Amino acid sequence: MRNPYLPYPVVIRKITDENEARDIKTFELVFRDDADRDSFTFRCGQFAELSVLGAGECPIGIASSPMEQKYLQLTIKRTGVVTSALHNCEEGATIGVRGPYGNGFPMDMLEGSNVVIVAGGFAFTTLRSLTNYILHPDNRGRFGELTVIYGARSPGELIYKYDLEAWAGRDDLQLYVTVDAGDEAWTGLVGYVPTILKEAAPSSDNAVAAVCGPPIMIKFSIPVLDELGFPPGRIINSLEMRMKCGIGKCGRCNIGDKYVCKDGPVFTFEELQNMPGEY
Amino acid sequence: MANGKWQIASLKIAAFLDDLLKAHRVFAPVKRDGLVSFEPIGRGDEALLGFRNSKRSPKEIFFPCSETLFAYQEGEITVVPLLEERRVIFGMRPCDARSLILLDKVFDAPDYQDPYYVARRENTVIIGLGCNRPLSTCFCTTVGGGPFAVDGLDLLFTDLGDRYLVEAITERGEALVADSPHFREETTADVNLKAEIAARAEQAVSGPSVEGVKEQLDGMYDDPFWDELHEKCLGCAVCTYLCPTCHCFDIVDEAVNAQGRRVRNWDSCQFPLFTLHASGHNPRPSGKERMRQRMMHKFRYFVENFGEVACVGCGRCVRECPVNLDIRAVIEAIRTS
Amino acid sequence: MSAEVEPQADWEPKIIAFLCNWCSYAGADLAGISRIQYPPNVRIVRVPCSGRVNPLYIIKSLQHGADGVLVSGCHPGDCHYISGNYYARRRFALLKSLLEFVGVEPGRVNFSWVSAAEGEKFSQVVKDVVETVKALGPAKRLVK
Amino acid sequence: MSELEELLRETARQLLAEGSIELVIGYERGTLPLRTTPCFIRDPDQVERLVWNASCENNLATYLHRATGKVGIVAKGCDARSIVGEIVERQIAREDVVIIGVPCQGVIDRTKIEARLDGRDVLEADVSEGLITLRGEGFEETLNLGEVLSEGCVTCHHRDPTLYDVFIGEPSGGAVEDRDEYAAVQALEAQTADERWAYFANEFSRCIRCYACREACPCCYCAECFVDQTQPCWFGKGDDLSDVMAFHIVRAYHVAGRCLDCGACVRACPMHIDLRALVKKLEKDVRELYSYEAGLHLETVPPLATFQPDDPQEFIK
Repeated sequence: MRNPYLPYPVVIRKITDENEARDIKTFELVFRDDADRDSFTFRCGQFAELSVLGAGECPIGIASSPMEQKYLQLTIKRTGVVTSALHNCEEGATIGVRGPYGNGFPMDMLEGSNVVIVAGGFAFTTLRSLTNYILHPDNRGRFGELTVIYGARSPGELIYKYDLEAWAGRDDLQLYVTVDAGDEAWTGLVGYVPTILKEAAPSSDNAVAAVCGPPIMIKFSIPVLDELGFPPGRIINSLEMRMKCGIGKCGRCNIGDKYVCKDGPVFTFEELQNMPGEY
Repeated sequence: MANGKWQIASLKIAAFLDDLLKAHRVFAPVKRDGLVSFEPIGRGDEALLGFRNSKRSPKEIFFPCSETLFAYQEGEITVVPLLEERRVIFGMRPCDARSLILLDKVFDAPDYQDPYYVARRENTVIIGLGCNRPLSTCFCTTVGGGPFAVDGLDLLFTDLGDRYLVEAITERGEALVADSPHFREETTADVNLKAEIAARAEQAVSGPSVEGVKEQLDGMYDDPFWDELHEKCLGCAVCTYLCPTCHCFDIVDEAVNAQGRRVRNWDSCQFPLFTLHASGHNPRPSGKERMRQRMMHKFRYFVENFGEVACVGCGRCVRECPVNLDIRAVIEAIRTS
Repeated sequence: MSAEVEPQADWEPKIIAFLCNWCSYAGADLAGISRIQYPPNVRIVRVPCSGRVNPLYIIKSLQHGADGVLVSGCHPGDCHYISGNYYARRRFALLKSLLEFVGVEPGRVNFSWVSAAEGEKFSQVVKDVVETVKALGPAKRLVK
Repeated sequence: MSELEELLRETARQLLAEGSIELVIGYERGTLPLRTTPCFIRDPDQVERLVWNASCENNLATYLHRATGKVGIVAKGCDARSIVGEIVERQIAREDVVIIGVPCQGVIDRTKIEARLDGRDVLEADVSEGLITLRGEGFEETLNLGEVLSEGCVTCHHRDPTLYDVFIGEPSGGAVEDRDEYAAVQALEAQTADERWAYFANEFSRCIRCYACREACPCCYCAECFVDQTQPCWFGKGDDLSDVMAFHIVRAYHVAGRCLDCGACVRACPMHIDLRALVKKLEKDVRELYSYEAGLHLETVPPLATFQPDDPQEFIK
């Protein structure tokens, strides 16, 4: 039996500053040991427990696509003890990773459907993984139309600008990138995500909406999706929770009888409606 | 399953424990600073036989208050070796033994096993001591146990006065006594006397039934019931830390420079920090949500996940709550709300 | 807890000294430029005022490797912030007493007033502290 | 029911009925012998629940800084002093609290009874005329109440509230027993540092980090306790003795000049740790060095929030 509390050593291969405030960075990690990499097979929407010896661990959604199993990308905002320690790490440093954990996005529901991705701010990470996964030539045919609506406070706060640019040139997705307030250089959409969602009005026919963002964005996006005809069972959401063990033991991430680390973090809005509102 | 029965003279128990000490680390109830606790003993006669129950629950022999998961220096990890020594716990009460069955469901789950806990469980034989005189705060019978219940035990000892009836519950329990010279064949009188004592003890235990509590709780998440219940709760962790079934923990690093260890400490759902996000958001922001979580977890969520309530009726939280917030009264209030 | 160990023959105590920026740090500086000799066992942490020294610093120092602690500030009446050292004096009186009450040896935690002109006094204080702590041996209480 | 209880209920009923308070915090019958439990009453018809006896061991002042609106509170001497402290430290406003003062005969320390009974289970207990009768399966014992009172209660000089809006009953007068309240501290002071360390190390080795001491304490109201801080993280939260002692030393130190030996922490501790020694030592020091006793006057400034130019400084080189 492998000790589930032991992190796999990984090396930070590359650190990318994602936003103007420079408090969000993407860390590209490679496993020090090939065997570890082979046992870390993840799906879209799963997360890893990132481990900085001396600081501790924190759960972070995996932002890279599972089509790239050679490395992991995790996008991290400097917030608490561990994320601050991570931000102080330099390329080449060794940190640890446990996982992958969680259920991931429901691929059986997503495959064969049109997918509408609604993301706000920094919470784009696992949906970015999903977007890249769907766009991969091996997978694209198994999904219907793809709509991505992504917003941030300001142009400087948009993350994954390199992806956004690459996607803008494609004709197999509808991309709406918006900001709450633009600047002189901004020529794109201006408006809150729920507003843009309403204007874009993606069809709910045979569609699934995946929504991740700040609570306020989710709160106002759900009624729009409802209006567009998305049933609660076809809206999926990924929750954030304080976690420690990641394996359903330490007891802090539960919402009712569900453990977000094990039974989640991805739930349909219908499931959430039937769960206590403790998130 | 084993079904051997013996008797042992009360005066021989120390010698039996001395024999066990040759090949095992033996934990037994001892009194230290006026408090009874389960601790490793060096000699058989250190074990206390006439105790009611220990202050702290013996769960800590499997899931300690604080333990190192691994240590590290300059990025190199040294794993704490898993327990290999053979251990015996003598004198565990049936309620506490039952709690281990419940903890197994969490720590020895089919998906992930906790190696530290599992190793300790595998290497520890448990000798139970039936409760001839349950305390007024005991309510084991109402939560699926009993003063002479055998769940989680390898052997059950029953105090018959000058001798103990010994019943094997498992093969490994039986192996402990099979070759020991201190045990004699039991008599029908012994067995009958035990049955009598057990029946009397069972009679003496009372408490609120948990029947229907889960179903009641199913509809109570938003009930105003929780608004006032928590008002007197101080928000300490006496109830959860003394509870033999509570098992929540925290994982933290303790390090100076590049040297340190990753530690697992008990944690409690009654602390605000338990669920506080780094962002400042707290899904359980007040005592109300935290108290509700404790009750819901024990009597609803655990039942949903594992089919049993996460309470063994040991009464520790009842006795020790600094403000006498009595879980029995809460259960009763839920039942009748 | 680390086990109590016999001090090695070449053991030298480690003293953490919290010195206020305006007086004691300047006093230490003066000792330096005046080439006044004092034992090299002190690790100096410059703080704005003795009143800035959180008692937690002292306990944490003892936990993590200091064999002794010295807190030094301006003489009463000379505080750059008028009264910081007066408040500190009350705090440290109680802290020192409490630490000694639980069994931390007298002499582990020390306080002094050293002005910017007292290079000589600073060196004397350090000598005293180092000597006292040497006599006590390596810290063994509160050590993590 | 005692006359005092009758008066207490009547007072609470009136205050609630006339709307001068929204809530009364008091004590009601507990579920175990020798226990009462804090109660929160908003309905004048519920005041019958209120009791007042030697088992009213909790310091209710600890609930005040969580309460909102205008609150009535049943307060014995130490509770009232804690309330004074909270007002002085601006945690609550004087006008938001109506203090229903009650005279105190001291509260029972259950651990003393536990020690006397050595595992025997009390099923019934009566207190009257300075005697306490304990009954259980096959035993009955009568003890002098004075023998089983909390340590602080025996020598308490402020059994009657120092501040109140209504006072019920007859004043209690001076201390229950005329002996030195610092005797235990002095006995420890007379020991060597090694002996004291051994004593406290043994006491604190029992700590399970449940923080009942902190939560029961009316002085411990910090939004974030130092021990819970993570940036920086001051002390570990496990059972390492160094961390445990650091926590208890600093907790005691944080209530220096504020603690008035109400004993709430001691009674809340499930592991019977001698928490009183540390706070009592500080109380003694504060009294000797700065002639200050906490919780007596609304006007005084706490000793660590002020200074005198000629404060003692013999300890400074």
